[in-house]
This record gives sequence, C-alpha cells and structure tokens, in this order.
Amino acid sequence: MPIISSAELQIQSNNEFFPSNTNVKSNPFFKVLFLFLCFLLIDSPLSFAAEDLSESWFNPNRLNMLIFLILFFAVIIYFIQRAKKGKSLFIRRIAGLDAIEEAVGRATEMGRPVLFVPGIEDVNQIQTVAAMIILGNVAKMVADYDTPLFVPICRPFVVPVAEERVKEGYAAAGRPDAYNRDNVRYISDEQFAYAAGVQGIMLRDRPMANLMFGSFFAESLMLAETGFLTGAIQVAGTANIHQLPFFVVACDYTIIGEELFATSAYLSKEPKLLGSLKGSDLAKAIIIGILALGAILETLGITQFTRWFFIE
Amino acid sequence: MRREIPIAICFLVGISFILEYFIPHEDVLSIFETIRQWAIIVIAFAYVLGIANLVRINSHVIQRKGRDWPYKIILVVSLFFMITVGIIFDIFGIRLGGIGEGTIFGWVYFHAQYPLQATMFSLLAFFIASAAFRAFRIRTFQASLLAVTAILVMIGRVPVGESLWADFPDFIEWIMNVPQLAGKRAIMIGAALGAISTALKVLTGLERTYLGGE
Amino acid sequence: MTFYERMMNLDRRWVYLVIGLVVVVTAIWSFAVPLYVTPEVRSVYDFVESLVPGEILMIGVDYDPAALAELHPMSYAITRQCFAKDVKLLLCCLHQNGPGMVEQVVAQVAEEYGKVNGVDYVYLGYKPYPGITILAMGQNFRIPFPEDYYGTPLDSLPMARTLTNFDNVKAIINISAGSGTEYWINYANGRYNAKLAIGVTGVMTADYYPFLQSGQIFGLIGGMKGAAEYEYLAEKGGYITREKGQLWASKSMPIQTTTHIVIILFIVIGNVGYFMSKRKK
Amino acid sequence: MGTAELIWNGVAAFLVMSIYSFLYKDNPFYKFAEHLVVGVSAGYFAMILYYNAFLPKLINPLRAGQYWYIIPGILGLLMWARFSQKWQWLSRPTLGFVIGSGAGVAIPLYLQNYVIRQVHATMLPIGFTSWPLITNVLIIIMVFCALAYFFFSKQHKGAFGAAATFGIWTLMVGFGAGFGMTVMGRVALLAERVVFLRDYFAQLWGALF
Repeated sequence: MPIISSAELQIQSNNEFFPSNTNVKSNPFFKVLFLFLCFLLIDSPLSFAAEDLSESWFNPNRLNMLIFLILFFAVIIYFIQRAKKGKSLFIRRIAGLDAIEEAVGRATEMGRPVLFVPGIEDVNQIQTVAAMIILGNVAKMVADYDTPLFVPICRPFVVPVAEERVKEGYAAAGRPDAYNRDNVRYISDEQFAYAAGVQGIMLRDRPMANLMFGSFFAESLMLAETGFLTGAIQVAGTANIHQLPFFVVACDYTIIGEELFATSAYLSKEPKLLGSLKGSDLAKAIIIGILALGAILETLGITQFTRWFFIE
Repeated sequence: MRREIPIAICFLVGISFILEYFIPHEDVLSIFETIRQWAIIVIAFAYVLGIANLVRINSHVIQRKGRDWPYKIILVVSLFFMITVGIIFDIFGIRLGGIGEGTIFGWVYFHAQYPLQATMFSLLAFFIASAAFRAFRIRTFQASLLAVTAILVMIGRVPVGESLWADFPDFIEWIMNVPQLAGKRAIMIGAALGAISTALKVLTGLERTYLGGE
Repeated sequence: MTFYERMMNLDRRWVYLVIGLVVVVTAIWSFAVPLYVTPEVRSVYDFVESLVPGEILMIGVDYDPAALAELHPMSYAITRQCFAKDVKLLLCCLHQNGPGMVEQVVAQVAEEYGKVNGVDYVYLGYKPYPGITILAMGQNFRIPFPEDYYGTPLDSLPMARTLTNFDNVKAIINISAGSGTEYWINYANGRYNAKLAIGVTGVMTADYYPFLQSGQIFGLIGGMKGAAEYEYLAEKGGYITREKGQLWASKSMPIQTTTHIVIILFIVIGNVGYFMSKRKK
Repeated sequence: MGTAELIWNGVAAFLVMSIYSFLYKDNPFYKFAEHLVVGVSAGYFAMILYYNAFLPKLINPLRAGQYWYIIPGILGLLMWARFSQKWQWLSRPTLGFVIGSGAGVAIPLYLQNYVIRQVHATMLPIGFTSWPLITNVLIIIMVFCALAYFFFSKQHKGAFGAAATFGIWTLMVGFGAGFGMTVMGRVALLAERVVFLRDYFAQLWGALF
C-alpha cells in the first residue's frame, strides 16, 4: 500500500548544506552563497527614478527580481538533476502522507467511499495542479478496493484533468475496469452552491475519508464541519492561509502551506522530482541568512543591502 | 507528439509570461493583454463540458431511478430554465428574457439564488461556534495556544476587551502584528517557494501528470 | 454518562439553538457599545480626508450580496465621505454577483449629494477574471471597460476623458470579500505602483496584516469592527448621522458582543466538562 | 408593498428556512433547496460567461474583423474533443496553454509579493533597548523558527527540532488569531439573514391583519 518505498526515498543521513554535517569550505553552495552576499553588498543600482519605460525592452528596476529568479531556478534545476543522477538526497518523511494513507486505508477497510475535494479554483492555479497530482495517487490507492472515489469539482476546466488523473490512477493499479466516470462530478462554479453539493455527498454517500486539497475559501469550515458530523477521517491541505485555522480546528490532520507542494512532489510519478524540495530548502536557508544579515546591517544603519530587496 | 506539443505550448506560454514581467514596452504589454483575454474565452468554452457532465450524471440517476432522483429533476430543470430565460429568450427577443434587473432571470436571482447563497454562507456562524466548542479543549500545549489566542482575539474584537483592560485592543494589535504576522509570513514564503518550484516543474515538462495517460 | 461528560459532549444542536436565539433576541433589543479606533482604519479615513475637491479616488467593490452585511457599511461611509468633500469617484466591480448592488449604492448616495454620473463619478461595471482585468486597467481603463456600466462609451463621459490608468487616480480602495484583493495587491500595487488600501471581511483581515506592515497597502478596514470604526470616524466628521439610519455596522455591534460572549462561554463549558470528567477518572 | 413582492419574498423566506433546517438534520426541504441552488447557480454561471466572455471577447471582435481571435476560438473548440474517447488527446494543447499561462504569470509575482517583499519587510533594525526593537527581534526569531518547520531535508531533532517546535507554536497562535478574527464576520452574515426574516414576517403580519 505505501506508494513510496524507502528505497525510492534514498534516505541518507548526511546533509548537504548544513555546516554541522559538512565541511563548509568544500561545499560549493557556501561559495556561491558567499559570492552572492558579497555581490549584494555592492550598492544597489536600482534607482526607481520615475522615467517613462513604455519604449524600453527591459525594466531596470526589476534587475533584482531577475537575479533572484534565475538563482532560484538554477538551484531547483540543479537539485533535480542531481537527484536524477542518483545522488542521494535526504528528505524527511512528511506526516501528511501517512495521514492520507491511513484515511484511505480505513475507508477501504470499512468498504466506505473516499471523497476528494480539489478546492474551488481553476486549473491555472498552482495549488489545483498540486491537488491533481495528489488525486492521481489517491486513485491508485483506492483502485484495489471496490470502494468508490468521489471527486466533486467546482470549475469545469478541472473536470477533464481530474478524469484523466483518476482513470490513470486506476490503470496504474491494474484496475482500469473499476474506473467510473460518473464519480468525477462537476457541481457548480458558485462557491456555496458547490459547498451545498459536496455537503450532500457527505451526508448521503457517507464517505469514510474526506481528503481536501487545493485552494479553499469560506466553504472550508462548512465542508470540514459536515464531514466531522458524518464521522469521516479528514485530511486537508491548503496554502490559503486564511482557511488553515478552520482546517486545523475541524480536521484530523492538516497539511500546511508548502507541505501541500511537498506532498505532491512526494507522490508524483518521479521520486527524483523531490530534488525540488531540496532546492526550496536551500532557498529557505539562504533567506534566513539574508534576513539575519539584513537585520544586523539595518541595525548598524547600513541600508544598501536592504535596498536590493526593495521592489517598486 | 500527443504529449510533446502540449508541453511545448505550456513552456512557451509560461516563459513568455515570465519575460513579460521584465519588459515594460507598451507593444509587448498590449500583445500579452490580448493573450490574457484569450484565456477567458478558452475557459468559457470549457463551461460546456461542465454543463454536459452535470446533465449526464444527473440524467443517469433519473433514468435508473437512483437515490433522490426526483431532486435531480429539480436540478436539471432549474439549470435549463435559467439558460432558457437567460439566453434563448434573449436570442428570440422574447420579453423578460436576458439578464439584469426586470427580467425573469433577475427575479430568480434575487429571490432564489441570492437568498440561498447568503443563507448557506451564514450557516458558518453556527459551524464556527460548534467547531470552537468542540475543538478548543486544553488538551495539549499546542491546542491550548490555539484556543487561548482565539478566545483573546474574540474578546478583543468586541468592546468587552476595553472594559476589562484599557490596553486590551493594543494587546490584540500586538498579537496580530507579531506572532500572527510572523507565522503568516513564514507560511507565505514557504508556500510561494513550493508553488514556484511546482510551477517550474510543470513548465519544463518535468511534471506532466496533469496531461493524463497516453 | 456523568454530568461533566454530558457537558463536554453537548449535542451541537444545542449550540446552534443558543446561538440562533441570542442573535434573534439581540436583534430585537439593542444596546450601545463603546469603540476603539485602530490606526489601520484611521489611516484610510485620514487619507480620504486629505483629498481636495476634484481629485479622483478609485473604489474597487468586489463582493456580492452574501458579504453585504460586513462590507456595505464601508462602501456607504466612504462614498458619502467622498461626495461630501466633492472628491470624484471611479468605481468598478470584479465580483460576478455584485454589479447591480454597487450600482444601487452609488446611485443612492449620488442622489443624496446631487452628484451626476459621468461628471462626478464613473461606474465601470463588471468584468470576469479580476487578475486579468486589473492588469488591463493598469494599461488603460478602456481595454477591459470600453463602456461604462450603463453602456456609454468612456470617452463620451466628461470625467473619464482625462482618465487613462491608475496613474490618474489618487489611490484605490478595494472593498472585497474574495481573492480579488490578492490581485489588487499583486497587480495594481505590485505591478503598477498604485496606492492601495483595502476593506475586507473579518475572515480575511488577519491575512493582510503582513501587507500592511510591508507597506503594500496603506490602510486596512477589517470586517464588521473595522466598518464600525470607520462609521465612528465618519460620524464624528459629520458625513453620516445616526438619525438617518446611516450607521449599519455600529448597530450590529451589540449582536456581535453577545454572540462572542456566548461562544466563549461554550468553550469554557466544554473545558470545564473535559477537566472534571478527566479528574474523576 | 405589493402582493407580488410579498409572494416573491415569501419564496425567499421559505428557501432560507429550508437551508436552516439542515442544522437539525438532513431532510426533504434541505434536499430541495440544495438541488435548486446547484441547478440555478450552474445556469447563472452559463449566463455570466455567455454575456461577459463569449459574446464580448470572442463574437464581437470576430464580427469587428479581428480575425486573430480565431486562435482562442480554436483552442476553446479543442476542449470539446473531450466528448470523444478517440480524439480527447486533442484537448491537451488547450490544457497546456491554460496551465502554462497560469504558471507563467504566477512565478514572478509569487516571488515578488510572497518572498522578496516579505523578506524586505522582515529586515528590521533590532536591539534590546526599546520595546519596538525587542518586538522586531521577536518577529525575526518567529519567522526563522516557523520557516524551520518547513524544512524537509533535515529531521526535526535537537536544536533544529526545538526551533521547528517553537515555529509550530507561532503558527498555532496565528491560527487562533485568524479564527478569533473570523467569528465576527460569520455572525454578521447570520444577523443579516435574521433581519431579513424578521422584516418579512413583520410585512406578512401587516398584510394579513
């Protein structure tokens, strides 16, 4: 049942960019980081003068954004390539994954349906894409058992993607026959009409596992409270900060912010894509370094460093 | 080819939108503006798929006389009723057709859809109370932090706070501006990095599961 | 089941019943409550106060009737304040269920102050997809809105003739109940540098403090309480009066007070039950 | 108030109470209201897209001779290939277009608004001599610890684990605050509905007696 074996995770205890475990001097990333920080200590060239840019081909005030963007892309791609080459990357197990497996496992044990709610935003929202990646893997978990997987949908554009993901999940588990197209249901674009429809499924189909991943708004608490009422195990994940309190209060397990994307990376077909988690971790480490340095320099009255992070 | 072309399109469109961020030239901006308008059109076409899905699934239930089938008839009829009075009447120039005030569509909106939506929304007043009652138990330290902060902020949102302690509103401001803000900021930074790397994987075709199987 | 266990596992329907009763009862017997004005609300009020006659303020009204209770008081108070000061208004609505409602607000207040459509205010109307629409408005209001809400071409409206994009308005106040606010911050402020303040529902308020602190928005009116604070300032400034029934949010504060107290009591009851039944074991 | 309006408002009041009946338990009235709201709102959205997207953004430009609008028209039509099992792969270019444009627009803006701007706003002068400076220290420490919680390549153990735990406490305080801030708005919605029902019954009473 576990979708990712520990072999795939390539667990290894040493870490690449934490000084406690590696030799700082020999680590290429510390060199890059050091050079980068030195570079930023040069006075920022961004003048933010109010000039007319409607005829020019580059916005000089966004030079800093260009540098940060290229740097971040490079880090992500570098780690993905590294993972592809088979270098071991340690990634801790994400608790949210266990929660999903446990919920689905319990539902299939009891022969009750699984409900997957992919948020209420369109497929051009990254959170919805992440939800779709998770959906395919949930379908794979459910496929072996004859329990239905209901996917109510709020935006028509998500319907084809969800259908494909579920179908593919069932096929990957060797049960293409078990796929029922009628279980991927478009309900309504209107937020509360959608919530009413999903509540209806919860009350009458009595799913045992409610998985809610994606971009949620006010309907989050309606779904989570109704789900609680029906006694389902609920796992929710969103990067919409305003709805996290309600999921935390009413669900059994909540996947917070970046963990949603991490979970989807874990579950995506290629475990190698986990390299991106490593890249994003390095970015966070750099951000912490920058914040500390920035605060110290700001305290000393040196503002040129901070100015690099100013965006008009 | 069935996968490469879509991925190529995804990549090209995505990269050009990233580049557009750095190009202030007005000609470029107006081209991109047009492309953004295209996205709206494409999404409008997809709506037909949504309606078809809704009608297909519900008519299956009605045909089989499945559970709650009479209610499914209400659903399908109300859907087609809205489309008929909104578009068909308008095309044939029948009075009270179209949308806006003074049309059948408008009446249904103001006397059925709006009250239904607003009432669904207001159910949250009850749900938030029952969720608070059930979940805010001082079981663990984390749960206590959650519960105590919620109660303090709730007191601070109503004038009771000031009568208990004159500086209460300032204290709530402090909670909002220090721990609340710091937590949000960290989630925001992390989630944005996660979203950007997911977006990058999608653009470069490393993550292509959304396209479905062969 | 012991008394304490029953206290802890009270059926949710009792909670619902008590909440419902408290709201109904307080809706009938009202009482006055005092208020404290937060700086983030005051800064919006002070900004509008600083505008001189003839200057243009833009208001993006992005909510539907479902959020009317919290946000209408803000729209009314700000619109009244502007018209009383002869500040011109540019309005648009980026929520699909809102356009008719916004029209009612602006038409009603314009009539109170004898303001003329096209001269003293322009109402652009509705377009779907807020992000795309806001980006387009940053270029030129005419891209998404070649005509105003009433179908008049923008160029034939005297006030709109001089308007190109966000550069022509002093600031934007976005009153919103949805994700539209993110787009206003990201695009109108982020991309086009427009000065921005927001009025949002209570649930969204906490989310926007980081933007307030980082200076992306200069003011924040949060939910019913923020609206009540704004009404308090507007009443002191003489823009709205209690006698004409123009203070909505302030009137709803008693209901808020009682309901909050009841919910806190329920939490206390739950915890007492929890501790006592644990101690017995 | 005319009889017609009284009846229409009566319909609205009936629907409002049908929804509230759900609070007791699921029942035929709620089922009726639920299916009605789904059907009506789906039809409503069809209208909105027809009048606000399809007509003005596609048909009118095409009529005006802007033939390049045929491109989104074709991309849109390709979505309809989903109706056929055999040809449904044709819808993929459209999918690529929509997802690509969403991702492309999001990347620079997420980096700008949720990362760089937030980093800039957190680089605050620190110290222990005055309360605002101490508050700044607290903000920075809390941001660090909460970020530590989101590290995936290190086990939450030892000093790092302690930081991550403090980080999750910070998040919990934030969530509690978010919850507390919201109660008011939700109650406001209920109050608005109660006032609607009160006014309606007052009118009904006046009309009947």
